Amino acid sequence: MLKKVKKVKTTKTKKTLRRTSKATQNPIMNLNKAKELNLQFQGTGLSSDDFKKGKVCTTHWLGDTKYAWDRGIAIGKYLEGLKQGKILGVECHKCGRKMVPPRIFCEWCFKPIDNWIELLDTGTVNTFSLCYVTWDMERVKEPLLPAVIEIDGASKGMGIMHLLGEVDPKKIHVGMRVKAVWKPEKEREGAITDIKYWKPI
Amino acid sequence: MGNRVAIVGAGMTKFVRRAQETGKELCYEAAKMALDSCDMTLDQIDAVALGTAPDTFDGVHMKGEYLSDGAGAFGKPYMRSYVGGGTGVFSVAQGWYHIASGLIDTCIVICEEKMSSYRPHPQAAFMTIFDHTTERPLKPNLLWIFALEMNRYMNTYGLRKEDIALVAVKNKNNALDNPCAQIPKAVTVDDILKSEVLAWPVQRLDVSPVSDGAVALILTNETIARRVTNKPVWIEGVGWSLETSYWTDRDLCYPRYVEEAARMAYKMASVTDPRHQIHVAEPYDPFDYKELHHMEGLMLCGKGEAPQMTVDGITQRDGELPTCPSGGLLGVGNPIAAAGLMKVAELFWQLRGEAGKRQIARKPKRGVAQAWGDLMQVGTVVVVGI
Amino acid sequence: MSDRVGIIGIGATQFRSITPDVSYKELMFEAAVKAYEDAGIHPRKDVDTFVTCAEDYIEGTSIFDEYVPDQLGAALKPMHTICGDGLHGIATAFLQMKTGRFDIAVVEAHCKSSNMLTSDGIEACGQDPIYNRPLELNTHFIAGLEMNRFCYETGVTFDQCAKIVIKNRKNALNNPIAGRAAKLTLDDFKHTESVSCPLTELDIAQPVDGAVVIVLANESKVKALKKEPIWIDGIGWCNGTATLESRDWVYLDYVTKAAEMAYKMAGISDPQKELSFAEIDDRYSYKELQHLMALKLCCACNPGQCVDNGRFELNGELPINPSGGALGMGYIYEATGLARLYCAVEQLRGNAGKNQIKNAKTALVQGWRGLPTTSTAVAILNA
Amino acid sequence: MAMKERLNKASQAKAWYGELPVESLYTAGIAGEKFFRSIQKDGVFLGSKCPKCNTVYVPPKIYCERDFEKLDDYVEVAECGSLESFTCVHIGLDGKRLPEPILVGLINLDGASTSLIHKLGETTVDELCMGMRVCAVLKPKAKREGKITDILYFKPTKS
Repeated sequence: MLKKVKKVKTTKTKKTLRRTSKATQNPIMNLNKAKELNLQFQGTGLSSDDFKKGKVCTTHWLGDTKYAWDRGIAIGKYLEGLKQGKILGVECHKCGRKMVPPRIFCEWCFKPIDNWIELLDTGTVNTFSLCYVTWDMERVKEPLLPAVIEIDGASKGMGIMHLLGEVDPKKIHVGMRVKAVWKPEKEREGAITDIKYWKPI
Repeated sequence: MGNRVAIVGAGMTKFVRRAQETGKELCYEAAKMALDSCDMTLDQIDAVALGTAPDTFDGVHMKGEYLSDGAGAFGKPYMRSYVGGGTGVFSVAQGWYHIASGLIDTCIVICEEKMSSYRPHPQAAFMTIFDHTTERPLKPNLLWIFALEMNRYMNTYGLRKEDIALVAVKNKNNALDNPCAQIPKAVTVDDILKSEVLAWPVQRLDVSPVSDGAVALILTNETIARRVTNKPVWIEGVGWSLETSYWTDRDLCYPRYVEEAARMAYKMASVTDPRHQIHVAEPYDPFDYKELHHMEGLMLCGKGEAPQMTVDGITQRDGELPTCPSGGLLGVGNPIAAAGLMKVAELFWQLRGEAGKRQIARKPKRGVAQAWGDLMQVGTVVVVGI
Repeated sequence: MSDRVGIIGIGATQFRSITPDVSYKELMFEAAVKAYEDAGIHPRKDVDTFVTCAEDYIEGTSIFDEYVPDQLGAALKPMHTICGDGLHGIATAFLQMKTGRFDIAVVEAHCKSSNMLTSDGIEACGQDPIYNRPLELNTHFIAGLEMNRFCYETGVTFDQCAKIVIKNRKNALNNPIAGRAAKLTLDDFKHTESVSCPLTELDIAQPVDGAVVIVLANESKVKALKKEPIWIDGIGWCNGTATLESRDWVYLDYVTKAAEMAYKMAGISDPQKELSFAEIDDRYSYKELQHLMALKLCCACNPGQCVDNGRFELNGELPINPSGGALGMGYIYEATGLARLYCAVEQLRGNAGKNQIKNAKTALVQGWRGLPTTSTAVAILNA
Repeated sequence: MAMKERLNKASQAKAWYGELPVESLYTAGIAGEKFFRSIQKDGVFLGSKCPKCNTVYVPPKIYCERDFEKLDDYVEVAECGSLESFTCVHIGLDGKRLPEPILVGLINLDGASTSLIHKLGETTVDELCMGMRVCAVLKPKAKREGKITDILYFKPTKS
């Protein structure tokens, strides 16, 4: 199969070197005559059955990949706030932005942030989805309700990603006002999941 | 400023759901075909620029190093660039700066992805693109961000799903003529609207499939290009831009990072009126609305106007500004980085008049390809012309 | 196009075995602020392109590229990742600047190696999944095989390898940011445990956390900013083969090729005479010698002798790793090459304190990507 | 200083725990399939030979990494060869010391240009030397699965 292709190309090479301007003398034109030349793009597709029935040799591996990511200053404080039932943000006096999630620098001004502020646990749905598949593509009947929620007290448009709950999925809309539903204080661990979800006000 | 850089050859594998070939073998097939297409051999190549997206797909740490021998990097300067989904088009910028620097004369640009290695389902790998502390505990999946962005886009401009679905219809039907397409199948708007709802407003047929595949281009400086081919395709401009990672602080209705990248590329290419100076476009289309989003970011139309252009048929192959004549990611398949590079390969074939059945009606002189990646964050743009 | 590229700013954090007080973003921010201050620039106004060097498995995040722009001041600017050693990042910035379209570039690399709880398991994922990984071997086995063959063929003794460790960790005692400085004797090697014979625990550079940021500028910008730069006169990078089975286990042709590329660019014909010192990769003790051979900085006939006669010591003819190298400063994954570069710049600026080499003028810096790769980058710096 | 504030108490320094879940199923590829099936069915080692530079790759590749020729000439190589290097591994994949160290060798099979990596068995580290003759010990045929572990180890032979 490939030998055929090469033959075609060898003749063409010489012509290209002589700088003929005939459009037909270039290699890809030959590729486009794929069927006549019996040239195939490579790539062998397998079915999931080929794997199940052991038609191809395979090797399995389960990675041992565990991490402990240092929370650091900004996210550490954010998580401690959540544990206490508070949403903390930061403020940059130069650009005037009140930001969440917090960071120790203002990325636009490139300077350290100026101070910490406590935001409200209410907000506005900026956008949302009704998701019928889990993270590993299992189907679910009741949709998960992810949303970007603009947090009250932060600058316009500043939000976090979280989930909605206690709501009829059909009634969710952009601009809907919501409030955080917290886990009981004893169950909070300093995590984003200390807020169970956000429900309509 | 800088040396002129030309694309002189292209090659690709078929895009398939599960490839028997290893990632290295896919790289080899694409690279070899690209070299053969311009009658060059590996010893004529000075450097190799590789692009590939998350290591978790192929399941190999330092995937770029693993793939290197298949990409032809033995004994050669070799680097892997990485900007998530934007990698495919960025890799052309990578090849461009290799040669434009004057240090390198010839370069293979190659992109590979073998997503099928990931178990149980490649989509699950995307959970780990979210912030490990503030987002991953919510168990997000990739569909969330697309659904959230699509919803914001639809809401801002009052768009209907029917209009957006036209993109998927166009691209999937365009792919019927692409010999590398993964599942060539004609669809109608109705098929899309009736397909399974995954994450409203995203439905099954709004989404490109996961794939395995590789694509390669051969880039050279002007002197060598003139020797190798009588139809070099010039890289006129490249651009890239990375937005803040705080994506929940941005308005998702408009990709200003694509605009920034496009401005950089257009400036280099002296394009002042993209709507008229660009004759064919390959905007990134992993989801149907993304093509529209990106046409706006590329300034091929005003904000919120891309759906109307699609409805009017302007973006069809026989239209005034064809988009994704290849069939795009929606039609051909989406082996992340390779899919981005496939867009540039398509422009190469279109500009040379070698796209066969996919050849667009007008004779294009200049095209733009664009990819997008990270957390709705990076725009990569390449302008090519003859 | 012929514009030279110079280093005008450097910044680094302390290298420490753990850094629980800061997140990776905060670590990077600290190094960035120092580098920009050193260069006298503001990233939001002055920088045209940013490059970061990182790998997903090391960060524990897929598409880590997402999380880098903010703390470097790079948001909504040209920024991208190179999956390579920090010196590959320098090579990338160098290429970009040579196109004439970028005046100031920033290169960053960092590592939170302490955050990898299962670093051996993570590194194992870099082995070939079909032919090597099913044997379930700790990745250090490759260094064991290589060291054994290297010493067998070159006649280098294990004691000579130990002397390299002693030299580098001693040099690090006077390096204020080093994280693995120690005063050792050959006796200590009698009590160390074997990892993959002949490789012992002391032969391996131990991991640290830290971040390094480097600011580059072209000649006209250097003049405009009135800086005294360290010039990058040569750059080279190269790969061998990815497969263990088909590689040469003694002579590293890819390192030689990368060095030749850099020497040629810098106009260096006799590196042993023209270089004042070199900062090279010493992830494993024997690697320093193996790299020196490939870089043509010691004779291939009897490399061990150069160790015995003190040629590479701080006061020797050609000091190697006056900073302490990775053995003395700590192995910092993708930032290892940038750490070498950082210290070389300090030397060339005359800021190396007690370790200062007199009249240091020209230096070679080399980075290697660690096991199981054959990927290297080399830079020639000039004061 | 870069940051206006720092953590001041050891109790404030905490970490968030997680993983990068990766479970993979790798195909052996076009050349790997031939290599493993041949060992599985016939106990025969195959290499692929480059028509241009005569390099014989074991395990085989579908391409010559040096000159990029397509390789479809599969040649048999011996199951025995010489030991190019060896090591004795004391640390496991979890970073902990192994109860029993593992011997690993770099084996140049007769007829091959490259060297296979595998475990060494039926020997001790003191008996090993460079250039030593070793032969493959395979799993019983019925238990072979088409993986590199179909080879149990290589053992020294008297030559």
